[in-house]
Amino acid sequence: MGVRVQTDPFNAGAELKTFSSVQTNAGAVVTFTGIVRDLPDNPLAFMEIEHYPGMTEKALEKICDTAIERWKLADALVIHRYGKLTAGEDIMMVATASKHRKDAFEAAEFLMDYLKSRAPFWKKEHAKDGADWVAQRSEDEDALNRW
Amino acid sequence: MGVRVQTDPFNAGAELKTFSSVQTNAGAVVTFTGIVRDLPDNPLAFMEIEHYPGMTEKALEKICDTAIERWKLADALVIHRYGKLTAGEDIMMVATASKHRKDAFEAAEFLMDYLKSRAPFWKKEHAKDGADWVAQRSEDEDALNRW
Amino acid sequence: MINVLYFAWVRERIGLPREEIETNAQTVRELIAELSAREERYAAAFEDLESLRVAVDQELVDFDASLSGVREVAFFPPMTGG
Amino acid sequence: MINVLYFAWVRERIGLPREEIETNAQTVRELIAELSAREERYAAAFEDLESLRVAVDQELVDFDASLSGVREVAFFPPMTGG
Repeated sequence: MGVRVQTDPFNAGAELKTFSSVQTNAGAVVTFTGIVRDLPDNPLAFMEIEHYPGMTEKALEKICDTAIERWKLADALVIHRYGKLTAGEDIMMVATASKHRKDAFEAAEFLMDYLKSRAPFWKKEHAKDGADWVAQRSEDEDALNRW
Repeated sequence: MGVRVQTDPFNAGAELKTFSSVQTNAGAVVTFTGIVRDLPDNPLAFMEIEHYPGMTEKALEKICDTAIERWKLADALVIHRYGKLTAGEDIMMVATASKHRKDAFEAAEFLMDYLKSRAPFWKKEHAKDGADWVAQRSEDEDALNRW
Repeated sequence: MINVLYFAWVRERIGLPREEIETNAQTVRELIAELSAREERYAAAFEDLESLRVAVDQELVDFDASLSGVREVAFFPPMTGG
Repeated sequence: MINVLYFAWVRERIGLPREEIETNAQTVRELIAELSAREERYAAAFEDLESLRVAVDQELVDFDASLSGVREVAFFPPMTGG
């Protein structure tokens, strides 16, 4: 199980390769990668991600432990960046490994739903017209209800 | 959109990197990688995958087209190997790119469910005690009902 | 003349991957009956239709599908991709 | 003494990322009332509790959580990770 919170870029492809190669008895690996999107009408200068050092790591480890136990995962990984990012950069990724694809998919979705609304990260979009904190989407809060 | 049916190994990590890097407006990329599992009580010598050349490519392209249209995906990729594979090797992968994570996840699960039971591949496990064709799991057939 | 293909254990039971067949069968079901009557190995392969799938010109169909104008028929067990 | 942390627009409205506060507040809600009474920038930040979240010793809690024995309280908007 791995949790990494960092400013440095990461290579999602290399992470998948490493994560997969250590799985000896899991036939299914699912990854999610979140990428900074450009703003449709107002080009993004950069995105700034703030987090709560200490609580972030604890929250992510707890979310991973819960997922591993609930879906009997062989392994789980969460990487999340903070600091300044530009459009096209990878923000974060999760990876899950399991015997069966259903568990790997569900656990990855669960991790993402919790990460979105329960891990202490906040995004601010800096564009030509000014800067705005990204508001929580009500769908993201609702998404938690299914777990 | 890409569909590849091949005997050669592929590098899932490198594929994810390439797939992600061409997405300009999709914030969410999901991948599934299927890995040959060893047999718990009877070590696997190798797995042999047979397919139906011609029909396989057509079936995979059709499944991808359906997923792209239904979930308004920015992109989709399917790679599937055939021939002889040993435990730990990657059998196949799918990747989906979308604006929102829900669509990317659902489309990847849809692709996997269809691939499992509607793409003309057959697996035979060769172990010390003999060789057996892998039977379809009833859960795999049932999984199609939700789409 | 129809090109008939066999995959996986259907291929193994029948003992060949493909053959050309001259037939007047109107449907897949009639073709199966014709082949099964021909030799024991065909009868064994086609014994349980529940465990068989069929594609006509590379599209999955059911056993009552017409063979009119068809060039290729393939028989195989349920697929196990992924 | 409680270490009080502010993140995102809560930090911006209050104008600082953290401070040490001497308080007799028994609950988070009482601490909020105390701070809001202190200065306008606090009142502005704590105006709408619906749009605020709070963590006590790095665990999410609700506003009625006790402050007994607590060393760290953090206020922030709904999280937007992922």
